[in-house]
Amino acid sequence: MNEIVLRPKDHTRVSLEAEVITPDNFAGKTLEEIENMMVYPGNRTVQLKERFDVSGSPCDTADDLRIIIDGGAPRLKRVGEKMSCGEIVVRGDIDMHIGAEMTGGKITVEGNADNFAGREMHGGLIHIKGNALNHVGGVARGGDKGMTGGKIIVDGDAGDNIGDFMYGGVIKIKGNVGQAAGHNLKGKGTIIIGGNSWSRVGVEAADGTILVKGKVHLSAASLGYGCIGKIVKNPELGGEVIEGEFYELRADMGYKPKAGRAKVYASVGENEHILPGGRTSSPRKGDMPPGRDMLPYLKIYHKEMIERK
Amino acid sequence: MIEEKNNVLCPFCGCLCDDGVVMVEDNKIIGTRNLCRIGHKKFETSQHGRAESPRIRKNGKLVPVTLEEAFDKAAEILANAERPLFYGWSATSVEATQVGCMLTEACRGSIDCTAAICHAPSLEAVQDQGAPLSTLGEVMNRADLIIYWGCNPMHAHPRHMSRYSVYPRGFFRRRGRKSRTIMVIDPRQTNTAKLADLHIQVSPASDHMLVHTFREIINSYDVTHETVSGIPADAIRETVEAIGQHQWAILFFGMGLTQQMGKDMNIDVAITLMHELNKYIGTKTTLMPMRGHFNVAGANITICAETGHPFAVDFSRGYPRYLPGETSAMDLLYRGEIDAMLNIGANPGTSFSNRALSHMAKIPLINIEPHNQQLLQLSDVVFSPAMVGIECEGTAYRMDNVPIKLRKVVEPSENCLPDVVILSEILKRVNELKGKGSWSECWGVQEGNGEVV
Amino acid sequence: MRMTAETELLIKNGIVYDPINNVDGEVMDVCIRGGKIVDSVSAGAKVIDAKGKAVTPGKVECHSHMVGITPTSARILRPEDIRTRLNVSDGIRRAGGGRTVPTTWELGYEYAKLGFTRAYEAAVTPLYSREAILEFNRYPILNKGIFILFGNNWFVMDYLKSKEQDKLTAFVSFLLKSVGGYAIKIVNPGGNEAYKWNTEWNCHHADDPVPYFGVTPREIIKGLCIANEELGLPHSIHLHTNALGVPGNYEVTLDEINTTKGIAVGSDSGRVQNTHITHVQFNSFGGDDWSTFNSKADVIAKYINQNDHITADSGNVIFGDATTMTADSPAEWALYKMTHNKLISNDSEAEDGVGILPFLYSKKSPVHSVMWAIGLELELLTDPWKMFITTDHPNAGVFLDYPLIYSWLLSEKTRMEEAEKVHPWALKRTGLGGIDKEYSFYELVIATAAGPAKSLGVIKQEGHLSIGAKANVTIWDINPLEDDLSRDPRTDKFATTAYTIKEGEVVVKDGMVVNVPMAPLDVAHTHVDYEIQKVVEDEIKDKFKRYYTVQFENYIVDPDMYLTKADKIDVVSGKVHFIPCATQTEDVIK
Amino acid sequence: MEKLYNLVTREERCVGCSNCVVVCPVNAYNDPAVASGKGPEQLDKVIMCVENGVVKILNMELCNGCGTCVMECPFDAIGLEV
Repeated sequence: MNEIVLRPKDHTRVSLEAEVITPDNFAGKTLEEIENMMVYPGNRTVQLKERFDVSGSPCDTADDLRIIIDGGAPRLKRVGEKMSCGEIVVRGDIDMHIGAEMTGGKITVEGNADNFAGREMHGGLIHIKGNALNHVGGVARGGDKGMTGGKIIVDGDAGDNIGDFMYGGVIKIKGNVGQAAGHNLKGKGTIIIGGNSWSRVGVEAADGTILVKGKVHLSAASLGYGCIGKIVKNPELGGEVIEGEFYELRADMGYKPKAGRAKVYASVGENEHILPGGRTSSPRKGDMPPGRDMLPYLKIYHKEMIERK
Repeated sequence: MIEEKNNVLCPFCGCLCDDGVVMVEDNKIIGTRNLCRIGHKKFETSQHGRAESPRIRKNGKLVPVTLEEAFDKAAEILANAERPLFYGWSATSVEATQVGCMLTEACRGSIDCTAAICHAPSLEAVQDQGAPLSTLGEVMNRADLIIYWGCNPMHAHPRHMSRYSVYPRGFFRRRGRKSRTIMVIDPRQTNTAKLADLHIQVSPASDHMLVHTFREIINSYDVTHETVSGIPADAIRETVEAIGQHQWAILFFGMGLTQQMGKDMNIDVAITLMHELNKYIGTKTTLMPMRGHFNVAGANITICAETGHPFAVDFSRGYPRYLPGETSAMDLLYRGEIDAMLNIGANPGTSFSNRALSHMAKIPLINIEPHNQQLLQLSDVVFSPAMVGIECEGTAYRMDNVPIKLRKVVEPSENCLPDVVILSEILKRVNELKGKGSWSECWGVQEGNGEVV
Repeated sequence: MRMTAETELLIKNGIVYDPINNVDGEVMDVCIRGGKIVDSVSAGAKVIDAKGKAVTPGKVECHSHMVGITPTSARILRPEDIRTRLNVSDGIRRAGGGRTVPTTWELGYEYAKLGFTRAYEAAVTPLYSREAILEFNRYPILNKGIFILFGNNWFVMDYLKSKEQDKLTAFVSFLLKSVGGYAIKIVNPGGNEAYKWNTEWNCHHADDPVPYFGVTPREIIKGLCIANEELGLPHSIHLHTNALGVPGNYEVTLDEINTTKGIAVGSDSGRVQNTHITHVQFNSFGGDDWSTFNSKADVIAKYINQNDHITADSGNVIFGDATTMTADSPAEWALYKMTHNKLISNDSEAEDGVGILPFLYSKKSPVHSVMWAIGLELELLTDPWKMFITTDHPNAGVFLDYPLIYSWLLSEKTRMEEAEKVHPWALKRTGLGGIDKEYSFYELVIATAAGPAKSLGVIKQEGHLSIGAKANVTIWDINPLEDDLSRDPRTDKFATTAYTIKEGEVVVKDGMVVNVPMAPLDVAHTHVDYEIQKVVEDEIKDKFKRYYTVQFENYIVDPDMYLTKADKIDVVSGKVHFIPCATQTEDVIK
Repeated sequence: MEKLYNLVTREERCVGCSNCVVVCPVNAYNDPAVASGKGPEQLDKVIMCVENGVVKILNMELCNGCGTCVMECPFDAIGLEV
C-alpha cells in the first residue's frame, strides 16, 4: 500500500476546501504535480505545498494508494469527496463534508469530524473514532436523496439529523445521538445507535429501521403512541445480530405513498416511559429534558469549540 | 403650515400597513394617524439622534469623516477580506439588496439576511414540503377560521388582527369578527389569547407532539395516550372536528414554532398537516409565516432572484452555494471564519449570540445604520443613510410577499445618502481595487459541469 | 462598444432567411447602422464575414415563466436545481446557474446564446407585477413584456355577470396601463376561483359556472376577447384552456377556441389571429382515462389549419427533470395527489392563483411518451405560421434543450431513434409513426422568429430583415444549402449562435456573452373614452377600499420608478404607435 | 336628551391596534374604509381613530354605548363610564 503523507502547517481559522485530496486525484501523479494542486481557503487560491508538507511514494493505481493526513486538520473541508477507491487516514480532527458523495474506498478519522460527514454517500466505509456533529450521512438542503449506500461507523457521540433523507446503507453510532435521527428516512437505510437518542427519532420516516439501545426521549407522538406491536429478541440488522430485547415501534406514519413501514426498535430496559400512560406524558413535562442537564449534542459542541481555538 | 401625506407605508413590521397619514411641517414629522404605536414611534423618532456624516474609528473613537474617505475605507476593507460577510438587508429597500448581491459577488463573500435567526426554518421546511400559501386579502375575504400558533400579533404586529385577519368585513365574511372563529395555540395566556374563541394552552416545547396528534386523528389512527403535550386527547379530537366544520382556515405561525427545539421539523410537520387538511377534511387551509421586519420577505425574494437561493449564500468559490449549517451567518461567525463584515438594515447587537459578537469585535465591521444602536461600539466604519420609507423611496415586500412601493415623507439631511447610493459607491471602488479582471480568472470551474456543490 | 448613431456593421454574403419577405436562403449582404437595418453602409463599417453561414432574424420566445412571484417561489422551493448547473462570474457574465429555474441574469445570457432577442413572461398576477418588473429590470439583453392574468379576476367576472362589456373594456385598459402589462392572459378561466374555495373544485368545461359569480368560462373568454379587440391591443388574448392535463380534454379545447371564431381583429399590429392558445400539447389529450389515453393532435391541428383566428404554441415535452409552475392550481393539485412531490400553491386576493411542483418526465412512462409524441405531431401537422415551438419553460421542459426539439423536427431519422427508446405507446397511441414530414430550415425560422413576432404584434419593428427594422440578427454556423440537416440535425450548432446581434450590437460571439446591454420592457397603453373610464375608475376605487388590503394609490405601479426603461406602445383607435423609452439602452452598473 | 354614559380612554395602555376603531358598528356603517380594516377617511363621521399611536375620541355624540370596543380591547385601554 503506497502512502502519501500530508503534514498540515500554519492552518488559519478560515476553512480550507480541499476536494482534490482523494486517491483518485493523486493516482498516477508525481509529488511535484500533487504539490502544485489547488486548494481554496476562503476566496483565495493556494497551492497544496503552501499548506501541507507532502512526502511519500506516489503510485499509479488509486486503489492501493493511502493518503495520510498526519496531525489534526480541524479546518480542512471536503477531504475524500467523490472518491471511488483507495484509503484516507486522518490522524486528528477533520472539518465538514469528509467523504461526501463517495462511491468506494475507506476513510478513517482518528479525531472528531464536523457536520455533513459522509453526505450523500453511495458506497465505501467511513470510520470516525471520535465524535461527529450533525447531518452524518445527510443530504444537501433541498435534495430528496441522502445517503444511498456504504457504511459509517462513529465511535463517539453524534449530533442531530443523522441520516436524513437516507435511501440505503448503514450508520452505526456507538455513543449518544442528538434529535431527529433518521429524519425523512425514505429507503432501506439502517441506523444503529448504541447510546441514548434525543427526541423526534424517525420523524416523517417512510421506510427503513432505526435501533436505539439506550433511552429514547419522547417527542414524535406517533412513536410514543404507535402500536407497540411486539417485543423482538436479537433483531438482525445491518448484517449483524444485536442482542437484547427491543420494543418494535411504528415510526411516523407519514402519508407518503409507501409510508408507515419504518420501524424503530427501542430497548425494553430503558424505555418503559414510551408505553401508554408512561411517565413523560404528564402535562408539565412534555418534551423538556427531565433535568436541566446538558443536552447530549450541546456537550459535543462545547468540547469541539473549546479545543478548536 | 402642516402638510398631511396620505397612503404612507409604515416601515417597521411585516404588516406593512399602507394607509398611514403623516403630518409634516417644514421637513419635521409632527404626528401620524392610523399607524400603531410602533409605527408612530418609528416616524416620530426617525429624525432624533441622527449622525450628520459617516464616522471611522480612529484609535478607539468614532471620528466624523467625509463621504469619500468613508467609501474608500469600506471598499478597502471588503476588497482585501478573505471571507467577508454581508448581513442584514431586512430593513432596507429591495433595490439596495440587488446592489448588495453584486457587491457580495464582487468581493466573493457570503450574504445572509435576518431570516437566519427568524424564519429560516420556515424556508427550509418549504424546501422539504412546499406550502399552501395565500395573500392577506384572501384571509380577509374568505377565512372563517384563524389559527395563531406560537405568535402574539397583539404585541408584534398590532394592526394585523384589525387590518387583515379578524375584524375586517370581507366579501364573503360580511359580519367581520362574528363570522370568524379565532384559535390561539400558545403556552402563555397572551393578549391575543384573550381575544380568541379557543385557547389551547400547550405545554412548552411540545408543539411537535401536538401537530403529530392532529395528523394521527386525520389519518384515522387512534391516540393511545389520554393527554398529549398537556392537552386531553378528546379535546384534540373535538378541535379537529371543529376545524372540519369551517370552509376556509389560515394558520399564522411565528417564533413559537420556528425557534423551538426541532426548528424546521416543527414547520415541516405543520405544512404536512395543512396538505392533509386540504386533502382529507376538505377545509381549504393555507399557511403564512408572520415575518418580523418590514422587508425580510423582500430580502429573501431578491437574494433568491439574484443568486438562486433565499439566504445564507456563499460566493467564495465564485458561484452561489447554499448550505445552512455551513454557509449561514451564525455558522461562519460561530466558527470564527469571517474576517470582515458589512451590516445593513439589521441590529445584530441585540440578536446575535455572545460568541458571535465576541468574534465580530475582533474583525473590521462596516455598519450602515441611521441611529445609535448597540452595534456601534463594535463597528469601524459607520454610514448614516437616509431611512428607507421615510427619507427615500424603495420597494418592500409584505409578509405575504406582495411588493409595495415605500413613499418619501421628509427630505434627508445633506450628508445622508440612500442605501442604494452608498452600496453602489462601495461597489465601484471595490471593482477598481480588485481590478476589472481580477474575478475573471475562472477558478477551474467551467460552465455547465454540475458536479460541484 | 456603445451603440451610437453612426456605428455601422456589414454582414457579408450570408445565407439570409427572412420569411416575412419570403427570402428563402439567398446569399446577400445585410447592412446595419444605428441599430436599424439600412440599405447601404460606408466603407468604414465593421465587417462580419458570414460566408456559408445562415443569417436569420432574432428569435422570439412567446411563452416562458422567467420572472415574478411564480419562478422566484420555485427558486426558493428548489435549491437542488441550481446545483445541477453552476457558472462562475467571468467579469462580463454574473455568477449564477440553475437548469429549470435559473437566476434572472442567467436566463438573459442563455436565451441570447440560443439566438433569442425578445421574450415574454407568461403569467403574472397584477398584484405581484411590481416584482416581475423589478426582476425584468435585472434581465439582460432581451426585449421583454408581461402577460397579465385576467381569467379569474373579480372585476372581470362582476362586469361579465352584469353584462357590461364596455365597462369590462375600460377596466382591462386601466389594469394593463397601471401595472405595466403587455397582453391579456387567461388561465383556466373560473377554475382558479373555484379552487380557492376547495382544492377539489374546478371548472371542468366551457359551461361549468364559477361558484358565487355564476359566470361560465365561455363568457369569460368571449368577453375578454371582445375587450382585447375593442382596445386593439398588439397581441391577442393568450388562452390556457380549462381541464389541462386531463384525458379527453381535446373537446373542451375545441369548444373554447370555437367561441371566439367570429370576432374581428381590431388592431393593425400585423397579427391575424384573435386568440392564441398556449402549450396546446397539454390540451390535446384523447381517451376517457389514463388506460385509454391517446393523442388527438391531428383533430386539433386540422382545426387550427382551417381557421385563421387561431395561433398556438406547442409546449413540447422533453424527458428529464422539470418544474411545473402554472396559475392553474387545480391541475397542480391533481399532480400533487399523483406524485406527492413538494407543492407550493399561492392564491392572491380577488385575482389568480399559482401552483408549483417538481416533476420528472421519464422515458419508461407510457403517458409521458405519448405527451412527447403529441407535441411533435402538433408541430408537424400544423402550418408553421400558426404553431410556434416552445416547451412552456419549465413546465414541459427547459428552454436550454430547444436544439433537441429542432433535431426531432428537422430529421425523421433522429425522431424515430428517440421513439424507439421511449415507451411503445408513443407510436401506438399517436400518429407520429405515420408522419414523414421534415421541417426545412426556412420553416424552422418561421416557427421560432417570424411567426411569434407576427402573432405578438411586434412585426412592425422586428422579426424580419427589411429596411428600417430593428437590427436583431442571429448568424448560425450552419449552411442549410449544403448540410443535409435531415441526416445530421447538428444539435450542437443550434445550441449557440455564431453571432447574436441585438440592435446593431454584437452581444454573443461563438457562444460567449461579450456585451450586456439592458433592453426596455414593453407596456401597452390603450385609450377608452373618458366618461366610461371615469365611471369604472370610481367603481374600482370603491371595490379596492372594501375588498383589497392594498390601497388603490399603492396598487398602481409608479412609472418613473419602475418603468424607466419601458417602451410605450400607444394604441389609438386600433393604430399602434411605438414610443421608445426616454433613456438610451445604457449599460447596467458594472 | 343628555347621554347617560361616556367613552373613556387610557392612552398609557393603548397599543394603537385600532381593534376598537374597526369593530365599532357605527364607524363601520359610516365609513366603508373602516369596515374593511383601513384607517378612517371621513374623520367627522367616525367616533374614534388612532392618532400618534394611541386611540383618540373624535365625535362622542355618535356613540350609542353598545360596548363592543370595550370587549375587543385586550389592554382595556377604552371603557364606558356612567
